[in-house]
Amino acid sequence: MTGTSTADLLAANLLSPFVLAFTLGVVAKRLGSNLSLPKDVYEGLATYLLFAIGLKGGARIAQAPLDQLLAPTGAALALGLITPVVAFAVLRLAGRLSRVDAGAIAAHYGSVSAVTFIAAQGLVQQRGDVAEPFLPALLAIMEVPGLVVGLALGLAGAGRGDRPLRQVFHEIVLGRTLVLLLGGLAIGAAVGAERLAPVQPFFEGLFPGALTLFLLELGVVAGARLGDLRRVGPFLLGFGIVVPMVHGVLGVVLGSWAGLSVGGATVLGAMAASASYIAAPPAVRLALPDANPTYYLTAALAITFPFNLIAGIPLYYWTALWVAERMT
Amino acid sequence: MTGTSTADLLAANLLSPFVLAFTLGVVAKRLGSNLSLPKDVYEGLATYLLFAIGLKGGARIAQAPLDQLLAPTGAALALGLITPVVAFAVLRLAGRLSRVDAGAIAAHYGSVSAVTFIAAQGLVQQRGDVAEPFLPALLAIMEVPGLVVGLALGLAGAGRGDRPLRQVFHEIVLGRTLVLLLGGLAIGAAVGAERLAPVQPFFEGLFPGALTLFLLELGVVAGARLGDLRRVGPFLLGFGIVVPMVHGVLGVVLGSWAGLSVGGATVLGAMAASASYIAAPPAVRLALPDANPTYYLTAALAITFPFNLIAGIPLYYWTALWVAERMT
Amino acid sequence: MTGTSTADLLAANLLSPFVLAFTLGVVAKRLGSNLSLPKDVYEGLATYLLFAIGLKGGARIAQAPLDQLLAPTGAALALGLITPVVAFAVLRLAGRLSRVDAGAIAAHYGSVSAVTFIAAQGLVQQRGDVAEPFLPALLAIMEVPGLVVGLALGLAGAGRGDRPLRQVFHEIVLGRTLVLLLGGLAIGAAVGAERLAPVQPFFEGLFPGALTLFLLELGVVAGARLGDLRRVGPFLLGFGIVVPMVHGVLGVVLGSWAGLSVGGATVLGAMAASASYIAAPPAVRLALPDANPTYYLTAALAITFPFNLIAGIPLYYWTALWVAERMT
Amino acid sequence: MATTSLKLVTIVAEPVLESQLVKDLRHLGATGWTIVEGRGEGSRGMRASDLPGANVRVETIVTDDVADRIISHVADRYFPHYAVIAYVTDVAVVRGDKYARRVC
Amino acid sequence: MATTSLKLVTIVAEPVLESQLVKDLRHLGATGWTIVEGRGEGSRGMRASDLPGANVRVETIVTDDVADRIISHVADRYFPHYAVIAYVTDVAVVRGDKYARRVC
Amino acid sequence: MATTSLKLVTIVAEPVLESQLVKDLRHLGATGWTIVEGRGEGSRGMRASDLPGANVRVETIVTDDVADRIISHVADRYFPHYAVIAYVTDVAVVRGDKYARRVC
Ligand SMILES: Nc1ncnc2c1ncn2[C@@H]1O[C@H](COP(=O)(O)O)[C@@H](O)[C@H]1O
Ligand SMILES: Nc1ncnc2c1ncn2[C@@H]1O[C@H](COP(=O)(O)O)[C@@H](O)[C@H]1O
Ligand SMILES: Nc1ncnc2c1ncn2[C@@H]1O[C@H](COP(=O)(O)O)[C@@H](O)[C@H]1O
Ligand code: NA
Ligand code: NA
Ligand code: NA
Repeated sequence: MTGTSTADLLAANLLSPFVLAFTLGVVAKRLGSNLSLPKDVYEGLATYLLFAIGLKGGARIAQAPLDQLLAPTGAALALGLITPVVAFAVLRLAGRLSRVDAGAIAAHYGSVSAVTFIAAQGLVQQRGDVAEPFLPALLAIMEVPGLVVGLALGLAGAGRGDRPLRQVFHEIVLGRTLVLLLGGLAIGAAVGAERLAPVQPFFEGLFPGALTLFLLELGVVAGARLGDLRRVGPFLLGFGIVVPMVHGVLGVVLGSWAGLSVGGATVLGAMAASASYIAAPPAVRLALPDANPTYYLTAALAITFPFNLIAGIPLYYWTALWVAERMT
Repeated sequence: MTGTSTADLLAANLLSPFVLAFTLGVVAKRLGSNLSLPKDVYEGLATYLLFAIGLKGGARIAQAPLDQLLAPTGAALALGLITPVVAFAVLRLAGRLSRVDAGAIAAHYGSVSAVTFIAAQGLVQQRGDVAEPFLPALLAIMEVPGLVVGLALGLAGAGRGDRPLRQVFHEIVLGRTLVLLLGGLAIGAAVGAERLAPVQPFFEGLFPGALTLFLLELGVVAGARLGDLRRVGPFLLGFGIVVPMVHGVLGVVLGSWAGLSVGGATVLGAMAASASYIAAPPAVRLALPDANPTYYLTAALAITFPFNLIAGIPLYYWTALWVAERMT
Repeated sequence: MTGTSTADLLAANLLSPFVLAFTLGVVAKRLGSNLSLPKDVYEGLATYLLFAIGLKGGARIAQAPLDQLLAPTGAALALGLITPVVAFAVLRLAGRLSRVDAGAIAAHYGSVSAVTFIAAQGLVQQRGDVAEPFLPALLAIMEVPGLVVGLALGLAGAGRGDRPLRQVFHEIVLGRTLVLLLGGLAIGAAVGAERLAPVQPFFEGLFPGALTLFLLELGVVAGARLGDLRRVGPFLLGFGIVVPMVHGVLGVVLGSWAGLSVGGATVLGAMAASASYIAAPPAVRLALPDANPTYYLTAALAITFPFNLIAGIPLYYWTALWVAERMT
Repeated sequence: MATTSLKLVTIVAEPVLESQLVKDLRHLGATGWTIVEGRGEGSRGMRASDLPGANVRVETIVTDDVADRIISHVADRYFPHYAVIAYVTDVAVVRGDKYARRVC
Repeated sequence: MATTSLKLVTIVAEPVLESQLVKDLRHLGATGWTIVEGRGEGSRGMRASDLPGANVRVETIVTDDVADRIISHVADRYFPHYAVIAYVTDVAVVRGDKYARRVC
Repeated sequence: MATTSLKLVTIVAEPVLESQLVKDLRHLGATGWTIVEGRGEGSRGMRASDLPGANVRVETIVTDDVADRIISHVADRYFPHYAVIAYVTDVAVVRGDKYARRVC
């Protein structure tokens, strides 16, 4: 790892098509351009990316000895339980936000941004590393408690019963994200790499390009939220950068300790650090309607996502390298 | 062909990404997931698949001596005329369905499911065989009489004149399915394989993967119909499995006898066995509005399509092999 | 270049999948087929094509010495200023059209059809030539004055102030077409060919096929306009063929004189010859609402676009070869 | 501002009927219509569409007698066989002459 | 043509509420509904959607008392927390019995 | 349930006009609007769109005087040049104060 300084990593990451496409989307939106992918294409790309990630993991899962799965599963579960609590505590104590607002934001930071997960896989691959194939399953294992704990913290004492929580639980588990990731994983594992070969020009060959186009649109969406930065104030801005770093480093450390490779620990860290802006918002809207959407959408999409994409993921990778060196 | 038992074929087919993606769609829907491809993407994929199949056939058509076309054309035409009559007779005599309901269902089983056709091409190719390049043209030749005869049987004596029939005829011939298949065929033949090369990464390379994604969504649509299985009763369930087998074996035998290769006979059999659920329903709805859509949609999409995809196509392939052995 | 007669070029061009897919779309529409790509897919393809063209140019731009940029930039600017004036003069003097109608049409012929540009790149590439990588930037440089001059001519004396012109200027510069082309160019240049490699199966490999599908739909749209040919009369029919030829040859000559390669001069000529039917119509509709849309839409989409696709681009290529021979 | 009282007829129907309905409207005297796509459920359940429940919502502003002709026609021709509803609202329009094919 | 006077209740709401709203409508006595997708702005700004401003427009034709029940319910249950509006129009329908679950 | 009588103004227009129309509505006193996309035909045939006939359907609930201002404005500013129609319906809304910028 000699010579792989954080700065090098950052620079390499900044000049990737992913980051620049996202930036183009943000800039175009801020300048007032009408650039935008049609809604159905954006949704279609999201479906494609999630399913492709699942298939890819599935095809390689046979190579992963099953006994290596236990510790990482525990790590993912722990992160899903810890991260929303950390976020909630910071928001209540340092930020003095209301219970519902804090709970709503905590639910976002407890759950996982699938695109951040995918981008982390991309960086790891670019560095010549690989993450363990079963990581999409860990995403599911982290996502569910992460979201539910955040909501529960926001609902506590609200006297609205646990109806919303049960409904939300159902919606997360059967939501598009988990079904595509886990379904793809299962199909990839059942079919095996060889019989998957004919579909790989589609699911593997196109993956980086499709992600670039997707990030262009995500930039447009984030750009639309940037105008709200002033409204959310400096506290949330700091929160949206510092808390992901804490979660990310924690994720890397737990992941390394659980036996994940450098690539796997990086991705686990990115998952912990990320805040969902596709799966979480509707769930939170239903369960905590009195929380202010400007707070959680702006923090997750306009602060934390770009931070992770640009600086966070390289940082987690560097941390994973550093930890790996200390551990051997 | 030693060792290629039906069971082997079935197993290999079951573990294909096509069948499993369809199954994932069905399961996700039945569990209550909101997984679904956006409508425009689904329609775009359908357009792509049909056009790609046409182009591919066209590019190879120069290699097919024209005098080999006559007998298969006759076979396709005969199947288009016979299959709706067989279906109608079974529905009236054994099922005691009303004339309009029987006609509506017969029209579906007379016409051809383009996706079943494509899936059959896929299996044949996977076994290292190839179907004759002019098969997309045979689809058109079978489709038109198949649908029209079914409607005519349903309309007979209804006293509504032949206005609907003429309108429906117009709509089938100029419908998206036939225009894309035949247009693609003509373009592929005019351009030739060599000049088609630059577009082949798109039309050929992506084909299996795009089909996988399409089948995922088709599984969701079929899954939504599965709930109606109880409503249509055991007769239609049996009909949706037995009649396709009869039609399929008939198609294979006629195709082999007309000189088609094992691959070509398999695909012709699958076409005869299949029931359209994209082209037929609107035509039937217009011409036979009093027929119950639950019957024909459930039978075509929730019974016969999965049956053909999972068991039918391997069976027709195995039959084609068997017939080919007997004939030489 | 011995043996590359216009006729050969024409024949080769006619049998390309691009021209034939467009023709299929036109024919299907004229026969009354409902064939049509869904709107979102069509828009998604347009976004993809523009961004891909930009990226491709950007990746190669390092190879273009910057001092070679000056003269072509001047040529593009001159063409953007001259072509709408030529068109306007012909329409007013020879065609006796009203000022607003002439201005509206001139704005279309001053601006650039991105698809014609892309098709010209395709033909050039097919002949084994390459256009300079900075041509997407020239498109932007020609488009803006071309459209604005046409509108100004139509508005002069209308007493509606320059509000519409300023608004339209804003909309063109920030419109999807220029943002994607220039954004792609910048990203391609920043990332460089090597780091762009992972996204190239998507942006480069699929390009010709995606363009084929796009042209199929464009054929459908143009086919819908063909019915208006009778309404616009013989003058506009002649205008839509002759003026592009004049603009195209002028563009080739100016381009060659500015030092562009044969490929580059061909593409510059095609740009000058083309009439926009995606970016121009809404701008014209806003600024010159009393101009008759049937005139400008039919001329641009149903006359000039097919003419350029089928005969114009080969002609400009042949002219560029001829000029190159004379100049050396 | 001076307005004219007219009828807004709204028809919600299965997509397969769209082109026929539009022909009928023109024939019965409507001078224009606006269509949006939607979905719905009613007393008749299933319809012939991959997208169960998809339908089109057709609006047309017409004079009273044309409105009457349209709903009679829809009631006769489509109600018995197809999933269709139709209803009429009073609207006030500017430049009412635009909506009458002839003097009424 | 003989028509019946009924109420058309229109509800414009955030997309996350759609399935719950439809359940509520059925429960309150509506026999059908038509939904189209749209976008909008109102007095409450931001909503929880990647597509800011996306909403669903739900229409249901019902008897007067069902209309009353629906708007009361929407006002109580959704107005305080969600971006929702509801309004009622008079409409004339053919075959009015189709829109009443029981005799009214 | 207590309701307030207000006006629902519906404008069907070419898509290029959408952003300008929304600005106008806000300026004329509307507190909200709902837009759906559709298609249509009217007395003016062709419009400037790849999708011939595409249009936007803008609805806004406003007080009587705002309704009057809106239709006057649309009639003056857009009718002569663009493919646009506008009409007004009576509606009953809950919590009517939501729809008035100031007391009226
Ligand atoms: N009471 C209602 N209110 C609003 N829309 C309705 C109502 N009943 C039916 N519809 C619409 O009309 C279509 C056909 O209804 P039906 O013929 O009752 O199945 C449905 O899909 C709905 O979109
Ligand atoms: N005055 C209005 N006229 C028409 N639609 C409105 C109006 N006010 C609100 N809406 C619609 O109702 C949604 C929610 O409004 P609100 O709760 O005021 O934010 C908006 O997104 C609009 O689609
Ligand atoms: N009588 C009508 N009823 C309903 N919508 C109409 C009517 N006339 C026109 N429209 C709509 O308004 C748009 C513009 O109409 P026009 O200005 O008459 O061309 C059309 O595209 C239709 O969507
Ligand atoms: Na997280
Ligand atoms: Na069949
Ligand atoms: Na031009």
